[in-house]
Amino acid sequence: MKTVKAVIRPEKLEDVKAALEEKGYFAMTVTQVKGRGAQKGICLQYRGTQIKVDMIPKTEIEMVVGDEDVRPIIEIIRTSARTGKFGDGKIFVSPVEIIAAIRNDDEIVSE
Amino acid sequence: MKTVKAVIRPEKLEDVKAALEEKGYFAMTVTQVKGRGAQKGICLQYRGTQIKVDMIPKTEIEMVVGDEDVRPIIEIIRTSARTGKFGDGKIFVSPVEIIAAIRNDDEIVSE
Amino acid sequence: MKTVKAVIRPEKLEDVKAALEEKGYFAMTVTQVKGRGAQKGICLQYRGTQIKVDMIPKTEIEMVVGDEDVRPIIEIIRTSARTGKFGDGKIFVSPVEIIAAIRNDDEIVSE
Amino acid sequence: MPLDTGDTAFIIICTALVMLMTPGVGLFYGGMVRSKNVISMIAMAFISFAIVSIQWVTVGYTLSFGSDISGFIGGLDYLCLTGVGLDGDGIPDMLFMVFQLVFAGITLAILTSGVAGRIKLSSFMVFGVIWTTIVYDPLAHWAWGGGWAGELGALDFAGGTVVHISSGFGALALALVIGNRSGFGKYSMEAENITMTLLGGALLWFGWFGFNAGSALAADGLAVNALVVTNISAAAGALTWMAASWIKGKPSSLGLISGAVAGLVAITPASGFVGPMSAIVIGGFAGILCYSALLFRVRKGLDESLDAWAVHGMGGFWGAIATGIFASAAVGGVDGLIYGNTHQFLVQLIDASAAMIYAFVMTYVLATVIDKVMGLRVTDEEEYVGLDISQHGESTTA
Amino acid sequence: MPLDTGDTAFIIICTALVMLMTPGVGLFYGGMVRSKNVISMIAMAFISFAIVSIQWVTVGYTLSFGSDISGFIGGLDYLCLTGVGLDGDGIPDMLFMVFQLVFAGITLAILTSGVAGRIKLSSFMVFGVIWTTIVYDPLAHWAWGGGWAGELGALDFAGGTVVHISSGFGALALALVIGNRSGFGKYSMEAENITMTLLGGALLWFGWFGFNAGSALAADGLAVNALVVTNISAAAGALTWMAASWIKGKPSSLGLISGAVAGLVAITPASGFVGPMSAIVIGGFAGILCYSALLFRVRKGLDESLDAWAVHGMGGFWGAIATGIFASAAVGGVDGLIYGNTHQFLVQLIDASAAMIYAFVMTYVLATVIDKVMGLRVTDEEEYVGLDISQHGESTTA
Amino acid sequence: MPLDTGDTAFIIICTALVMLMTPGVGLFYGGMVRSKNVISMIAMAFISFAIVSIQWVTVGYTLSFGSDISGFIGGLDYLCLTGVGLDGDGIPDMLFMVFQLVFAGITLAILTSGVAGRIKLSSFMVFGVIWTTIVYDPLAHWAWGGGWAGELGALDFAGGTVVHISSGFGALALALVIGNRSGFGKYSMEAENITMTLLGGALLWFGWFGFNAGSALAADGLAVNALVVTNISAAAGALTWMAASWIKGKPSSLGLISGAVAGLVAITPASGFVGPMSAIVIGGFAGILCYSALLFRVRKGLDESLDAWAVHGMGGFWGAIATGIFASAAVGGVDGLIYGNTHQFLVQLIDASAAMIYAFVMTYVLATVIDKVMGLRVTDEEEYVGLDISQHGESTTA
Ligand SMILES: Nc1ncnc2c1ncn2[C@@H]1O[C@H](COP(=O)(O)OP(=O)(O)O)[C@@H](O)[C@H]1O
Ligand SMILES: Nc1ncnc2c1ncn2[C@@H]1O[C@H](COP(=O)(O)OP(=O)(O)O)[C@@H](O)[C@H]1O
Ligand SMILES: Nc1ncnc2c1ncn2[C@@H]1O[C@H](COP(=O)(O)OP(=O)(O)O)[C@@H](O)[C@H]1O
Repeated sequence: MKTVKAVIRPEKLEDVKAALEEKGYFAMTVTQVKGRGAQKGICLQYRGTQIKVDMIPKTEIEMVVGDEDVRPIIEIIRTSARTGKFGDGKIFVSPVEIIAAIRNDDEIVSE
Repeated sequence: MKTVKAVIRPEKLEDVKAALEEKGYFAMTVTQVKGRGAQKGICLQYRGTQIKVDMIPKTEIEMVVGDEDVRPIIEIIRTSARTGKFGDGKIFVSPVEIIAAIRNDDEIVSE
Repeated sequence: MKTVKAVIRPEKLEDVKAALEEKGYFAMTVTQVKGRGAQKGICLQYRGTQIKVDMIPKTEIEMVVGDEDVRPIIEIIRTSARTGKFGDGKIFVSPVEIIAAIRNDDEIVSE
Repeated sequence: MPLDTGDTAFIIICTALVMLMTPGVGLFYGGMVRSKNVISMIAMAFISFAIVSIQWVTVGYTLSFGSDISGFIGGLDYLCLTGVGLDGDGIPDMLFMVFQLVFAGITLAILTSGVAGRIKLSSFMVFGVIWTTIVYDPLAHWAWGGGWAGELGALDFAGGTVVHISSGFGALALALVIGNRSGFGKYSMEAENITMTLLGGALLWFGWFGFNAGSALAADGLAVNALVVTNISAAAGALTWMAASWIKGKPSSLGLISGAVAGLVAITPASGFVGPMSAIVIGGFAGILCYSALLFRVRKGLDESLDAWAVHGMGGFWGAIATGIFASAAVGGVDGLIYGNTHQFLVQLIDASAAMIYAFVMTYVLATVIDKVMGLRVTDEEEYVGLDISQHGESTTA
Repeated sequence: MPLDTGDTAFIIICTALVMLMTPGVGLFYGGMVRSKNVISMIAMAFISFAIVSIQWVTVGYTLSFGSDISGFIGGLDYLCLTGVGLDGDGIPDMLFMVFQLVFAGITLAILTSGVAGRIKLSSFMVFGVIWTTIVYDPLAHWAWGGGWAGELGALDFAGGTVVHISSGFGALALALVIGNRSGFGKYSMEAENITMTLLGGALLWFGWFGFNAGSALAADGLAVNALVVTNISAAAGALTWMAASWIKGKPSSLGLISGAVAGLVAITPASGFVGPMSAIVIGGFAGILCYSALLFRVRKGLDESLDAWAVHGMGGFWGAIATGIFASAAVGGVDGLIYGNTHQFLVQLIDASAAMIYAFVMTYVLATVIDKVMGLRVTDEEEYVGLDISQHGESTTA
Repeated sequence: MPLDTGDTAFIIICTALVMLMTPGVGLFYGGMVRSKNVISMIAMAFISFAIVSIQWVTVGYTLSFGSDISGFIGGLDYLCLTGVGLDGDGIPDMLFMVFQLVFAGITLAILTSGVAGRIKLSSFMVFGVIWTTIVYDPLAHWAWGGGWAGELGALDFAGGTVVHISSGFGALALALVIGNRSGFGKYSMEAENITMTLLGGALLWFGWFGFNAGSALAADGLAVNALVVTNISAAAGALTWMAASWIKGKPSSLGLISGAVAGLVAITPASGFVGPMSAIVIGGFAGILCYSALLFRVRKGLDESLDAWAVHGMGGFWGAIATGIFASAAVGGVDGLIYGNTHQFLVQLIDASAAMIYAFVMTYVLATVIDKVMGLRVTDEEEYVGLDISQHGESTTA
């Protein structure tokens, strides 16, 4: 299993959720974060000097899914969260070894 | 080493903390998140139409622990956070390779 | 690739950011969290009884980087976030398998 | 006496001050619930004020201040404000009407304490209209509209029985009918926005000057006395509650502000009858009494969630009694127990008890009926997601 | 008539109440934008008030209330307050001046609705000074300073045309010139701090008592009438908007408070002319009308972001007309349509239309000119990070 | 002169307005500290008000306004308000007493600036009672109670020396004794809740109308003058501070509101003596002066955390001097330097300097003694977790 973590623009959250839902991906955990990418944030021209605004508010979506769902989810997020401008965000995929329910004793342990 | 991440009901945090503490597990990082599970959130009957409330506030607990502590911690969280109703949450376990202290140069690197 | 996650004192964030920036590490995601370490939080003497304040506000920094950047980043964070007192925080390193951009189709997949 | 511009100016502004107390109650309460119910608490304060505003100008005022029927209720002479003029003695009759309106409005808002986080909005609105009509209006008539209590000589300067005993014991009855919040006592339901509660408390303290001083209905020495003792009692209540909670642990700001409100409640009926030094005692004791009532309520496992009973109910009861104890003829023309007037003390006891029983019983019956007819409480799911989303479709953190 | 202490006390305090409305607008608006623009909204309210305060005591007052020039504008007799004395009839002339100042201040603050989250601060300040001078001041002169509208017999008790139609239609024009926020209609821009909006609404409701009752310029029966109908209309508006939105979905607290503001706006011009029962109709209809206007605005894809047009513009227009319909000689000496006075109705229509057209056209032209000269709008990047950071270098969550 | 209802109404309401300023200070300060200390800041404002309320009605009033002893302090004639009646000249004596009470209350709250985030609550309470008794009460006596400064002819209309110089320089002394917050200058301690500060600022601006206009003690032309110049000075201060900070970077909303407060402080002693155009100069210069003082303070590495010294101390000093410069006999019967009266200017200088030195030295000594006896400062651990948790056992984000 994998955890797919996407850092997206907050205003795209509704779109991304809807797009994922349409394909049957519901479960997710969402966190408000701030971040900057390799572009070092946004530069505002200000009285000659440049003011750098790093730490732009972002929304982080985390979904733990089976290995086979990773690619489709990446594509859905890309399609629904993309504006083509800097700051669109990133998707990170890492391994998960156990998923355990709390409500009951269901558990999936990877290989 | 592993990171055990549990998404629980916010109102259960005190119970879970107490239960973990009792068994000697103190260190943890807690984040306020929102989430929906496979049940797609809660459905409210409303004037005939159903209103779906997804993105319910949840609390995420993250604990980085030795491999041998994973099972006991899962059990403690399950016992203390369970209500038996949908929305109780999930526990995810993933690998961690290095734990480094900041206060001093202590470090544990896995195998 | 690895994700380097550091839990630091909130008031050290600016220092840590500056120190990382200086060495060319810009990209990061920052979250406000609360936490307690193995010291079980802070003890306040209060009318004879001790009051334990656990769940101290902390700041979590997450950076997804190439394997070769892990060590330098750990050292930079240690230097810039250390006060030498309990509560300085921890750094955790875990594996990452895919980094995918959202803005375009760039992607790095580990080995 | 013709209209007096000073008095008129005074009561207009006092009306505004008391109006601000209603959202003040909303903020005060809103800060003490979990954040999923904060909008609901503030909205209920506004809704209380809005529905009572309409109720009052149509039927409420006349039921309270129309010509007396058997000492119990007012007649319909002023239905829809017919005959309520823009002239009067000192202040226009219409101004007296609206000054009374803002009292009725806040009373219903105080009552929402007992149903925080679990009442159906529609049921609350129906309940609110009827409650004001069959509980508040008679009580106002008894005390100020020519009813039996006023005739008996009971003293209630600014609404200790009418506003505070009624809403406090009403909230208790409501809480008993609707039941505890699910999970109450099992997990923490701590105040999630204390600064909002402090802001609400500040608006209450501020508005209370209009509430009590304005009840003199003139800008005179009596109003000034009310102003002074009101402030003293609030300060004393804040300090004693804080001290009492300090002994048990930490002096919380919630204790401080709750104590101030306790002091304000207790001085309300007394403010035109007692002097400054008595106010220190009245407010100081209110802080301790209401804090004890709160601890008692918690020990009993009763979820009268935001302590309208402990603070307004018990504080109002104490204030009514205290008026009978500390009243001084030098201030308001009537002596109390400490000046040897046992009669007044007994009258106060009768009046306060009658108001308490009437408010409690009527509220209990009304809540039960509404529960049977349309359901008082939201479903478990709705309660779990919170009233902000389930009743208003809104949330504080987008 | 010499100075009257009651009247003077009254108008001083009403001035304070109206002053508080300006930050009230800031909070009301601030809670409805995304959190990256909240400081900007509140700061613009303060800035509006500050620059208008200086404008008014130098040129604004004299342009509005100086001796009439062709029915259009006032002369420069009172430049820098020369000749405005501390004595007067009933209240000091200087008090009338400052009471009018706070009206001018809030009007500009209301207007910021149309440019929320995208205006350049410097351009807004330049715009604000000129707008007050060439739009607000003439309108105030027309209605109250001896201008043509007053001469014609148009009734505007507390500023329905001067304050609300002007700012509402001004905001519409501004929104058209500056354009929609980027992403408007594409992604959610929901209110991020509803409790702040409710607090702002509470301060507005409170301050509006000073706004309308104070417009009697004396603490008399007329002021009391204004007070009473103001409260009734607010309550009615809150309840009808809430009901209307309930039918379509959930009764949001934003709807409730917007309805209250709609009711307050609509009663403003009428408050010295209509009685309490008419106020129920005026406010109740305002709630529904303004809600419909809001839905219409959203359907048209127009980003007049915080609905100054729907609430103040349309509500103010309705209020002006309603004054012509419901005015009763028994209250303010003039009858309206329902008492057979068609003339008054037509006068109101003319006055409101003239104000609407003047405000819209002038604002449109002014905004266009400023846009050409110095640019009205921030860059895309600045808009994206939000005005708090880009215009003020500040942020709400450190 | 018998009681006047207009004047009485006026001062009662002004008392309420000034009362609201104390929580206003709490919110203003609370928004500027890190969120772990916000409850502490607001609670200290309430506590200041509560303890001073009791101090004042027992000993404070008589020490300030009892019959003069050697020009320095009042006698004990009014101990526990004996002999303070509900009648008087124009307004009841008791009303004068409570109007003065609210001034004493806010002064102590302003002082908390110097100890933000590091003072022990118990020590603060002890300090507060003694400070009010040995610093505030004598200063009030000097200026208004028949003491030497008033006899000398020093002008302080609404408390420039008594309230602002005393609290500003007191805060400076406190900060020196208690020391900087740990980490000060090393890491960011930025305002974490700017909107709360803006709300607090709004309440201050609003309440200040009562503070200055009410100081006329009558609803007359003088009160109106005070009202008008107060508003002008606030606006001017807001705009100049904003402009000055714009030159150095961005025009922050904190600068805007701090400038408004600077303008309000500076006009306080002058408001009954200067005209509107002088107010533009006084407020405008105050904005720049206080901003410079703040920058100086920061450069010196001094953690007088929330700038009571820069804004109230320096602003109050400037206001006292400015009164001596701009006073006009046409307004308050006394001319200042610009009308050739050097004497008045020198008197102002002496008075302000004496107040400054007295407040600074006495506060320094008192703070040092309390530090020795019971410790002024919390432990490092307590400071680190914040005063909300360590002193009140509460926290803003549950
Ligand atoms: N290597 C990384 N590690 C952690 N977070 C990252 C990384 N790269 C990007 N992010 C997160 O994704 C967000 C958007 O990144 P990006 O699209 O690169 O934006 P930018 O235009 O700011 O460079 C950042 O604000 C940050 O939160
Ligand atoms: N696969 C998943 N990936 C990420 N988060 C999840 C996943 N499944 C559950 N969660 C988190 O756990 C919470 C509770 O999930 P669950 O018990 O399945 O609740 P529900 O009743 O809403 O389906 C969700 O709100 C979400 O935050
Ligand atoms: N094993 C762990 N798992 C998760 N989080 C941890 C762990 N250890 C430490 N942390 C986080 O790091 C923070 C600082 O830890 P530490 O330096 O050990 O502090 P303390 O002095 O409180 O023991 C904690 O508040 C917690 O958020």
